[in-house]
Amino acid sequence: MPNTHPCKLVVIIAEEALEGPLAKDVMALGAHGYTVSDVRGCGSHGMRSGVWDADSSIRMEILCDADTSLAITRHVEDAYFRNYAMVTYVADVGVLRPEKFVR
Amino acid sequence: MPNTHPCKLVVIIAEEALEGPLAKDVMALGAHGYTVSDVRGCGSHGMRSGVWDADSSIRMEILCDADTSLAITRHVEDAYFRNYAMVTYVADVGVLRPEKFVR
Amino acid sequence: MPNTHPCKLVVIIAEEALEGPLAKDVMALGAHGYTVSDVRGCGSHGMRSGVWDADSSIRMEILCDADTSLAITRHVEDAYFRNYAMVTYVADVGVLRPEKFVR
Amino acid sequence: MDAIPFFFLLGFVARLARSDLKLPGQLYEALSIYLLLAIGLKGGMELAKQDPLQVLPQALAVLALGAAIPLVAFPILRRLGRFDRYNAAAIAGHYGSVSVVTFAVGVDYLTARSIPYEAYLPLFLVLLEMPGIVVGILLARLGGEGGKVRWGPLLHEIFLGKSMVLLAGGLIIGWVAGPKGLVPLEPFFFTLFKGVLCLFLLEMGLVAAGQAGALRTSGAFLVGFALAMPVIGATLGSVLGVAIGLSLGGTLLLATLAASASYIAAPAAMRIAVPEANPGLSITAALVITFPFNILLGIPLYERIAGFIHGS
Amino acid sequence: MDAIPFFFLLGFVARLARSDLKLPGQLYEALSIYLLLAIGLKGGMELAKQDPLQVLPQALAVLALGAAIPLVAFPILRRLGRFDRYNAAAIAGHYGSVSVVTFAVGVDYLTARSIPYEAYLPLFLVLLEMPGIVVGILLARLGGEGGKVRWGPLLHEIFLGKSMVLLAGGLIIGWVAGPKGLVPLEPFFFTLFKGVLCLFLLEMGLVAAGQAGALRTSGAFLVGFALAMPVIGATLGSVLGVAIGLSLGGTLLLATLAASASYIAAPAAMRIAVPEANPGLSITAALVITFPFNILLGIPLYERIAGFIHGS
Amino acid sequence: MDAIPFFFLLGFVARLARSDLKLPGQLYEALSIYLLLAIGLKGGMELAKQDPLQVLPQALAVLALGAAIPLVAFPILRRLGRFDRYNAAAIAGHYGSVSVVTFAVGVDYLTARSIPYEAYLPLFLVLLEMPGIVVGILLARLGGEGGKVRWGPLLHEIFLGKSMVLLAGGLIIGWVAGPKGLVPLEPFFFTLFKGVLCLFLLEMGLVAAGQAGALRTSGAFLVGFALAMPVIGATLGSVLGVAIGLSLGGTLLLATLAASASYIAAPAAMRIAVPEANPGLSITAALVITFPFNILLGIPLYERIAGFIHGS
Ligand SMILES: Nc1ncnc2c1ncn2[C@@H]1O[C@H](COP(=O)(O)O)[C@@H](O)[C@H]1O
Ligand SMILES: Nc1ncnc2c1ncn2[C@@H]1O[C@H](COP(=O)(O)O)[C@@H](O)[C@H]1O
Ligand SMILES: Nc1ncnc2c1ncn2[C@@H]1O[C@H](COP(=O)(O)O)[C@@H](O)[C@H]1O
Ligand code: NA
Ligand code: NA
Ligand code: NA
Repeated sequence: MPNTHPCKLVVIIAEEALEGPLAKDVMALGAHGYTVSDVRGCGSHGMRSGVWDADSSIRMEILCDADTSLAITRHVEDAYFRNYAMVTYVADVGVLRPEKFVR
Repeated sequence: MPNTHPCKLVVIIAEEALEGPLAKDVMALGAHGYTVSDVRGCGSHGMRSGVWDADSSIRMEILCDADTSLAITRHVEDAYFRNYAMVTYVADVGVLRPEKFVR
Repeated sequence: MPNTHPCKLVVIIAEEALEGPLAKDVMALGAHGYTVSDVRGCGSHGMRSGVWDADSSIRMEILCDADTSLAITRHVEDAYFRNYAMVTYVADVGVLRPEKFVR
Repeated sequence: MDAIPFFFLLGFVARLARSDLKLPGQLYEALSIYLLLAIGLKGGMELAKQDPLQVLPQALAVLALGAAIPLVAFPILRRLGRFDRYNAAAIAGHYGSVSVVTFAVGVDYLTARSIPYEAYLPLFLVLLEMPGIVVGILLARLGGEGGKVRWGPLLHEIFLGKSMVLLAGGLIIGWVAGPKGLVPLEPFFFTLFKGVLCLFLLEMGLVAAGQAGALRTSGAFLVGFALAMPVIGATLGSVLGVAIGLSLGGTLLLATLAASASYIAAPAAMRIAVPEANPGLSITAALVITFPFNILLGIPLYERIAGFIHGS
Repeated sequence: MDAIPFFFLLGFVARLARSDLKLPGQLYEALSIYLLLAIGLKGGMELAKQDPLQVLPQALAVLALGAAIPLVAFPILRRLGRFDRYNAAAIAGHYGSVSVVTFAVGVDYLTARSIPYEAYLPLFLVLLEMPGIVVGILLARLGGEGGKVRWGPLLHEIFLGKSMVLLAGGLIIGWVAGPKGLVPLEPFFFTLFKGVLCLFLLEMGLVAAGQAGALRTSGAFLVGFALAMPVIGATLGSVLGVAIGLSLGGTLLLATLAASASYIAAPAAMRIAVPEANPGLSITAALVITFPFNILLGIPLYERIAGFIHGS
Repeated sequence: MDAIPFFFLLGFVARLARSDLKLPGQLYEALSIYLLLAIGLKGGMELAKQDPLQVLPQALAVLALGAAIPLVAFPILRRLGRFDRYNAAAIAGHYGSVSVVTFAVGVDYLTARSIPYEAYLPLFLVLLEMPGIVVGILLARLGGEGGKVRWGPLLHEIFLGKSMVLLAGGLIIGWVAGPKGLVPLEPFFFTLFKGVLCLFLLEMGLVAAGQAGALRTSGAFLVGFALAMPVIGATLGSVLGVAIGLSLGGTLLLATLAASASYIAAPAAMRIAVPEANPGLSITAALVITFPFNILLGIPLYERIAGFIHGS
């Protein structure tokens, strides 16, 4: 019998400059937490090799309920997609202790 | 025709102090491997900014079969949830070379 | 109403020596981008603790359409599985701005 | 021969030849923290020997210079370069601010030639860090359709950005501790300085060459601008240096500061305050063209300019 | 004026003002590895000049001091502070162990004032690293419902923890190599020491201020404890220092060690051995209050205490 | 006593005892960048004092030595060790190339004993970096079923690999800048060298012990080979050293180079060029056995060998 409960996982890969603003935004939109790591990569804005500040990217993952995931992805779309190098995806996962992640 | 086979992906985000114990545990519970990265983040135990030892977190991901994933999540629940900052989720993925991941 | 569109997420965990070749390959096979982070871990080739070059691993994730994901996993299987420490898995996710990821 | 510029060239050539050499990201950060602190400390220590009332008018004039440079650059970029308001303003802001490493190479140039200069010049470096950026942002925001500058986060970014805190913090510590208090820190912060600078220049070479690909898309005008603007800046800096009574060495350093363009503080601030601007343009100009131009050819040229204006 | 405490203040103020300045995580680790090794080497080198039979009784007394301090702290935390057994024991263990950087600032204080001290005092630092932690864990485990201490992993954590290996390893290498063998290592490990210490203190200021938010929830008692306990510790340390015949400088250093609380070895060990304790409480006390108190105000105060006890 | 080998032992023992001590990955990289650059600079500086025409024939002979060593090692591994073509070739290539840190320990050995040597020997280190690797790859590829060496990426890996760029780049900068140009870089690159080397050896000890588990599966033959091959290499190196007219110290250093096996450049190149080979085997041999053997016992032994051949 599985001990996990359905939950959304939102992953945002973006310029390092957005780490602070994104952290603030996702918490304000109802997330109860987030996890960030340093990454490098390549996309439509070219190579981001992560060696120095302006060239570094972060990967933020947020476990949250469906409504919050919708709010986060909509906000990110509106506020940042036009001007920043970033991609966002959402996955269905199962979490333990679901009460930690619902609004 | 897809070349992947169903598999579970267990992700554990936890205090850095647990990296050693968790690695031992998941192998003992039947996993054949794991992957770890350094992360920072925020949750019910507050900010963990990853600048110094007591403030650092890790993200461990384990590909395994359903039974092992259940064993791992149950063990983690019992052994660590009460006293440590951590979250755990499970996703369904498709792996190549499935024989690498079943018990 | 969800704002995401189905997409494949291919994750490759491999020896650091393969970062360059893999990046080249996935772009040649039709991906429009990729994201890389440094990881450590353990598997059938033993412990890879990430302290020095020969002992380091990377985790590459690629958002792409189903055909590309098939092409990537097949290529990786043929070109690298026999001789290198690596694992690969594929997940179904939902992306914003799907046009960024289709061939 | 002076070894310093060769480290930049080594990095530049290695990356162009697609060597896999790369300095770890955290080493880059560590080196830049060290350089900023060390320059601040040095300047503060020298400032402690100075009469503040004598330096004050000079400081005000230098602040004005920082604000003036983007006002010169902006119309050039807008009219001649046909950049949109955002990109013109962002690039102008980068040239209004300064490059710490260019300054350090300038100091090294003077030291190697035993040309004296006012030792408190790092103070001017600190002062020039921000006004150019503020003016750049104003140029982007005022008069445009938006016009709504969110000053709170902006001033925060400017005054509490990494480089400002380290430079100004070092300056204040150096000033409070004074030459005697800094004696035990000398081996670490001063004796090693030039070696660390070499390592940093190696990294800058790698980074600059890594961005060089953007040259293809940036257009010939930007290249021309990134070569001409430093000379304009250096001339303005020289004139001001002479006007406020600096020595030849001090004038050259002020010219070098005015000629340099920021690639640490400015990109970070612009990314938040003027996100509409394409960061690739400013960075290509400031880092790929102006920076190497300054450290390889510019400084000797500015010595002539400063000498000429000083003499006349 | 001595520059060292200002670096801590710079970091502290920068973080409180929410500057984005942060030292890379691996730099923090690298600096702490350097400091631990360098202190160990220094102590070992001086130990090589000593008669072991003379130092041995002193060493035993110092070990006892480390075990005694948590026994003093525990009832205060339990009775007056009304902490549960686990938290009281964990906090007591932190104060039984020591802070390497506080020790280094104490040495710097003496050096700046040319006050002599027994140069082998780093040995006592190594000896004080662990007994306090062991006693803290025993206090948590014995008499409680559990009572089952898993000694294997615990002793491993204590004797083979990072700081112990570097301090003790450095001590042994310094002792074996002796002053002559260390001459070629002097520029790196000794001459640069104070500069590296400054950088580390900058980081400590950032970290401490980053944890300061926890003060709001930690309660007034903990703040009072974190101010009073160092003074109690310093008094005990001074009494012992005089009793075992240390000089005034040596007594001050032993007092400083006793006053200091661990924030490297103890948190790591407690997290594994007493997971029921809230690490936020110990770290707030040890790092946010006691550490700045010691380096800014404590050490001069302990000089008086040590002087008073020495004189009487 | 010389402190340097103790740092290796400290790391080795700490890891065997399963201490959690570990140097941050980027520190390891930073230290190796520093060491490679510093050795290159030193060699280049000394080369600037030399007559190139005199060094040229020596250099050619040294290149030939690098190519010869894998040709000696390969049949031993293939016939006696019964390794397959790929593994035999890869291991042989590691022994054809060199270990920078072993060289540095050798230099330290001479310096501590005031034995003079040709100061331009780092040039030979640079020259020995690659031919062994190339020959190793040829041994794997030619005559095998594949036979198709993709020379483009391979030569790229060899000539533009990290260690080659830093060593050769440092050499050229040192040569161009000359002794006078390097004076301001001395405190950073030369005075600190030995301290940094100690830190690196600590790390090497940790890494080597971390790989020691592989010994169990690697078989006794490999252990024997990893002990015998350095002695064979040292003998070849000594003979060549005498033949090309090196001093005793220079002969010892060339012997040490020939005895050493690469664990930076070779593993990276082999992983791309001979992926069929199991990297665990080469690394166990080169790093877990040969490296400690060389720095702890080998160098004094090679002094005798070199002395014997020199005398005869
Ligand atoms: N198809 C993709 N798969 C994975 N990561 C991507 C992809 N496209 C972009 N990224 C990541 O997102 C960053 C910004 O993307 P872009 O805005 O397309 O330049 C890149 O630097 C990559 O790290
Ligand atoms: N909702 C969430 N989404 C993603 N990561 C989380 C979330 N909540 C907590 N975490 C991560 O798990 C760590 C421990 O969580 P917690 O026990 O809630 O403090 C945090 O520091 C985060 O890195
Ligand atoms: N079951 C697993 N779950 C997660 N990561 C794994 C697993 N097996 C292997 N890995 C990762 O893939 C790398 C290479 O695996 P292997 O080829 O099995 O040695 C390891 O070092 C791990 O980082
Ligand atoms: Na400027
Ligand atoms: Na104490
Ligand atoms: Na060799």
